[in-house]
Amino acid sequence: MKSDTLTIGGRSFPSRLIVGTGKYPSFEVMRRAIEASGAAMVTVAVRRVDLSKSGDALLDFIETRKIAILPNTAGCRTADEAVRTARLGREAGLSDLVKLEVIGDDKTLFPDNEGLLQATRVLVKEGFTVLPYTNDDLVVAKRLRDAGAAAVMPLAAPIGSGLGVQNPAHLRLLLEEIHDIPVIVDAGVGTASDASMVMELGADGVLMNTGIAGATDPEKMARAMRWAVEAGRLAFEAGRIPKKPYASASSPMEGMVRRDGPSA
Amino acid sequence: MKSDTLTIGGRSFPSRLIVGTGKYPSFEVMRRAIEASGAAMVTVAVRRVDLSKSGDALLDFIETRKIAILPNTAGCRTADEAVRTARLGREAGLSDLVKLEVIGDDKTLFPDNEGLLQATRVLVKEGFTVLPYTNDDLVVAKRLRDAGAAAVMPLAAPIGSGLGVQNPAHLRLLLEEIHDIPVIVDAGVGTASDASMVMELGADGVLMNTGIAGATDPEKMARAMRWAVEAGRLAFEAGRIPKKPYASASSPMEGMVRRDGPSA
Amino acid sequence: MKSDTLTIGGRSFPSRLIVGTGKYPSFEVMRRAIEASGAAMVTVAVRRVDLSKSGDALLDFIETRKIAILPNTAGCRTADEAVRTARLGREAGLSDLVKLEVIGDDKTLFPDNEGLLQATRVLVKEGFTVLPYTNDDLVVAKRLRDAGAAAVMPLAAPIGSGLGVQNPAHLRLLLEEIHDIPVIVDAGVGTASDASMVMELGADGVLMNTGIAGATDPEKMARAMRWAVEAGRLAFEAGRIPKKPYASASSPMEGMVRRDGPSA
Amino acid sequence: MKSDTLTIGGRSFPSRLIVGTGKYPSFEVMRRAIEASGAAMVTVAVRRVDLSKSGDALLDFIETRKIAILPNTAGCRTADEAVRTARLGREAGLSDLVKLEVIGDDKTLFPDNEGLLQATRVLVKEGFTVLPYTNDDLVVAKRLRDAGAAAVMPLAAPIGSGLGVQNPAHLRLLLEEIHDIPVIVDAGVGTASDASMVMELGADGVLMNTGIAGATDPEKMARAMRWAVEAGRLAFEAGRIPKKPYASASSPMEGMVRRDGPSA
Amino acid sequence: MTIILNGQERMAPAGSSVLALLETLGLAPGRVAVELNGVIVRRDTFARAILSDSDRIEVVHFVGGG
Amino acid sequence: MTIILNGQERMAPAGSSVLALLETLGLAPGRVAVELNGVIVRRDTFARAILSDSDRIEVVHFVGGG
Amino acid sequence: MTIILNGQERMAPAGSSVLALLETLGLAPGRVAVELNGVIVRRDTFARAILSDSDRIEVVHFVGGG
Amino acid sequence: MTIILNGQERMAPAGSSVLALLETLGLAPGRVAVELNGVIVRRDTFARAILSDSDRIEVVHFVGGG
Repeated sequence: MKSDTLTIGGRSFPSRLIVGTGKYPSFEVMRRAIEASGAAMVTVAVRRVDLSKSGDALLDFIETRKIAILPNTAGCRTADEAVRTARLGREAGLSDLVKLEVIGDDKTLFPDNEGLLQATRVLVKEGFTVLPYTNDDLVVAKRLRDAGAAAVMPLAAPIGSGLGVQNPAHLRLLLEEIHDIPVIVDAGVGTASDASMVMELGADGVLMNTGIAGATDPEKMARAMRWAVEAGRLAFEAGRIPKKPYASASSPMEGMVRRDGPSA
Repeated sequence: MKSDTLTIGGRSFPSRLIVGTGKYPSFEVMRRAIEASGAAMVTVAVRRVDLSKSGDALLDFIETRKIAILPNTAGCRTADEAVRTARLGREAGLSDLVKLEVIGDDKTLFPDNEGLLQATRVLVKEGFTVLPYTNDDLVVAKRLRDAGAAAVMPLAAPIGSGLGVQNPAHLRLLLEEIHDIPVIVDAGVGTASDASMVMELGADGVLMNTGIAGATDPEKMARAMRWAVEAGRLAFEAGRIPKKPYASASSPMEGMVRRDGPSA
Repeated sequence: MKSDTLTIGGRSFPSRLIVGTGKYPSFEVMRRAIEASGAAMVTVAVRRVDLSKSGDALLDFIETRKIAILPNTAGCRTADEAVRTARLGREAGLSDLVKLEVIGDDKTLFPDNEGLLQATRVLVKEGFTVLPYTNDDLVVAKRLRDAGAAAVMPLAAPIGSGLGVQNPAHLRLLLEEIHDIPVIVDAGVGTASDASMVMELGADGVLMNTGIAGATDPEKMARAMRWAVEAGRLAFEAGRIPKKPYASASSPMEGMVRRDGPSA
Repeated sequence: MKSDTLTIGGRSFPSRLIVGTGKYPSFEVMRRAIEASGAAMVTVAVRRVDLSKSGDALLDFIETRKIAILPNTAGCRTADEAVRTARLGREAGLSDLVKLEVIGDDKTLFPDNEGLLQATRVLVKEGFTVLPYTNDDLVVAKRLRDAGAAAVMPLAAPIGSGLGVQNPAHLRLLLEEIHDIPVIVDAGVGTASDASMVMELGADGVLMNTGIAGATDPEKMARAMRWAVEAGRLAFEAGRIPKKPYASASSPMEGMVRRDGPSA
Repeated sequence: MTIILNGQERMAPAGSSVLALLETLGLAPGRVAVELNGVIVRRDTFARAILSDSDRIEVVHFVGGG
Repeated sequence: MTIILNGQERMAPAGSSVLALLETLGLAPGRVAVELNGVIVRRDTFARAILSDSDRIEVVHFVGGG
Repeated sequence: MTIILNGQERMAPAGSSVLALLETLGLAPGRVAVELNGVIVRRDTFARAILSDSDRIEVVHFVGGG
Repeated sequence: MTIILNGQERMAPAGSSVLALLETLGLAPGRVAVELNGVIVRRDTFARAILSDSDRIEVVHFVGGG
């Protein structure tokens, strides 16, 4: 297994980092940030064409030959809405991938796991490659897997909050049990060390948007995230030292030049 | 200022990561780890030649034309011992750099800041470029700076513990006040995210040994640390998003396809 | 509202602490611990009478005139099992209270929220006062409330783990939204400060078992938990100071006796 | 050893909580808060009499027959200033107790440990019972002890910050090594669980001011702190359960009523 | 006749009531709950509830739990 | 005839196809997805899909999102 | 004569004692500490401690502090 | 004569230089530092530095450390 390859539903992507396309100051900044991130997949939202204005189109700024489009169902509050949006997204993008969101609470944007499961079952039957956005609930993750999800995408923290991994213990328990499909941590990553930590816990990938798009310098932060994901994955594979409560010298204690000559 | 340049005492080094040379399974593993880390400076200890055995010499495995040698005074318990060891180290290495340690407690290897200040004053007068290993005590850091230290090297956690940054709040306060000389966090880094976090707080560099040498795969961990330091620095420069207690959607809430058509 | 009164389903209890009865070294130790805890409600499990042995009965060691019995459905893996156990518990205890557990994973004992909701709906219809054990999922908590649960009991950490509140941010979000029924944090409390923290977040009560029963001195730990719950509740009501990154002197800076006289 | 007795320099105090007298909305609120806290010792500052105004005197609101006065040297920036202030405080209060502060940085109010040691040595020689405010530096704590300090008072976080224990690992290391004199954690406690945590780590006492005086309801917060200190101490003495990464059921797994009858 | 009591086969006199069974077992009726073939037997009907051959009976009580 | 396009009433010539509508709107067929009365219209059938009075049409595309 | 009391110049009758000064200021001797030219004046010697011109006197007491 | 080398007694020919000692020990002068009775011997003076009886000599080099 290569450190930087993420395999979802039989397809391989040469980066473990997936980035969003929302909230950038401009499409051009976004384009450069995506390139700097090294991402091979980007999320997009499906929305009505705004007939009152014309202008640049998002897709003109994404190198779609190299970068896979992952339409989301952001903003959907029921399984039905999400299924409908997923179908529209497939038609617009001609790909079976969908980042499935069914939101259960407007303030936290926490998932409605019941609706998520229903929508997953419908879309799997229709041939979608379903990547559901969920919380760090191991029991739900197992159900989603059993329902045919191609990956599970537990949150690190509320969407856009930048709080980083709020519950590493529960995320670890989830990662220990879900092996047959990738676990991609989605939402809440605020800075590089958050991304590294996610990967060190054993996640297969990370998805983020606001952490990059909202940074003062999105392109630079995108590069930071690229290395952070790489670093975290390598550290996971390299096998870190155990934590110890006391010190342990790095230099040998033998052979010290001590007291037996005149002091300096 | 380039993201990956660390300047100490007027000399520039093309990496913000300094690595130790202790505790590796073999010199060859060390050599590969140093290369993978991208470090431009490595610490070494000064010890009596062991006359009872011959064998490979440490320096044969370090590319000294490209990598600066930073002798330490590890294990010294008084200012006098540290000064004496520093002088021997300078003579052996023909360089003025010294990582100054005066240890005040054997179990924690915490610094004796009083002895550290004394030794710093002596060595600065003798022309050394002094990098003292200290704790996260802002007041001591100011004194060391005023005594002529070329950098201050506060700990993240006890040496070899791998606990990561134990007190980000106090480290941040120190970093806010010490600007005229580099602050290099030394000791306690266990994994990639620890290194990233240190850099995100605004540190100028990181020094580590056990975190790499003690990993299951030291070479891979060295590469992880290289990217982690780079990622953390970039994130610091890029300006992270503020943390928010609630969610904030990445996809627009307008233009949703909702309820006004038949449901799926 | 008195600091130490917990109201569930219209009944008031003179303590915000609910304790379990499992895992004590002896019934007598349990009896003393319950008394020391000040709890007005204790959980019990419903199990087949073991016909192969006789001996002391649990209820002989609980002052049932003063202390309410809360039968649980611990160990149940389906809604059906939980409902059946709840009915048996009601018959044995002649009370409508039930701590509802539907376990979705044996290693973590995390709840199966789907089954939990089903069982809650059935039992509410049968007149039970249902207190479901769930995780820190706000969306599920709302559903349980809407299904008629008399309280929701999110976990702090895995049952018996003693890890304390693993996700204060998400617990706080839950507590901000659920007001019409009590929120009682159940599971994972390991020591006094864990219990205080739970109450400071605004929880209405805490339920614990292993933290007391497994302590070296259960009676003393029970007393610790009593005061910790009281302290946390009072602190919540008293309105804590905001956290500040810098110092703020407690003593006035004016009127210092300084330098204008000869020094000491 | 009674849970609630703190012994300093041979004198016993019937509470492990010491409270400050600064920053209250009024002396009357302070009086009630001190009473609610159960404290047997209070800190006061030594300042020039303000000749431009008359009014209530602090000591009229402190029951000095029951409560010991601990003058501090707050605001002093040198050993000399602190010694001078200590002498004035002794004369004003006719007691040998002094809370010794030598501040090394105005923004953080972190101690100048070098000056602290000097002042401690002078004051111990003059017969003072010296309680130095220091940071969580084990090496300094040993030196202060060896210099004759009657207690050491490491900070939890910057004075007035309310951040709680910022470095439990280093505080624990300090507490493990300093046994012959009390360790009283001073500064940074913001709420009840902070105080409990300090005591659970094994501290002999806690000193706080802003956490109580700055609360919305200082009297209620004082009561919270009283129970929090008591709870934390009891928990320390009771011996908490070890933390475990996985769950461990509180109810027995045997004797379940399962599947062999018709389901509910 | 044979009944299945708490999952194990056991002989009981034909026509026994639940109350009689509990007495035979030395169990105080006030501290247990009884399920007969999956249906709760209320405590005040223990004397009237007559067991038949092959009946499945569960007799439970409270034990320590959290 | 009147159609409801993205939730708003709009006039369109009777017998218009989806493709004609998109051309009128200046939209490239390759970048949008169309739903007609709640049912997806596949892109290769845009020319054949004829609109009727009161039809509800959704025309969507990709926008930035996370 | 002129003394410097708590950092500020002030007139005082020649030959005043510390006790007299405190009385003039309306301060109870039992609640203050006094430093005269950098040296503590013990409370029981307030009456005997006579001030001279240019003396620096500090009169302090306890205020709220942490 | 007897010298104390790295804390241990050892015989050496009278009049030996530091350089001669290093050669006897098989040590490359370019990789070690030498202290003679507590004073550093600079590398370019190894040949001229002559040992006397009871001299304390420290010969150190770099080893792995952190």
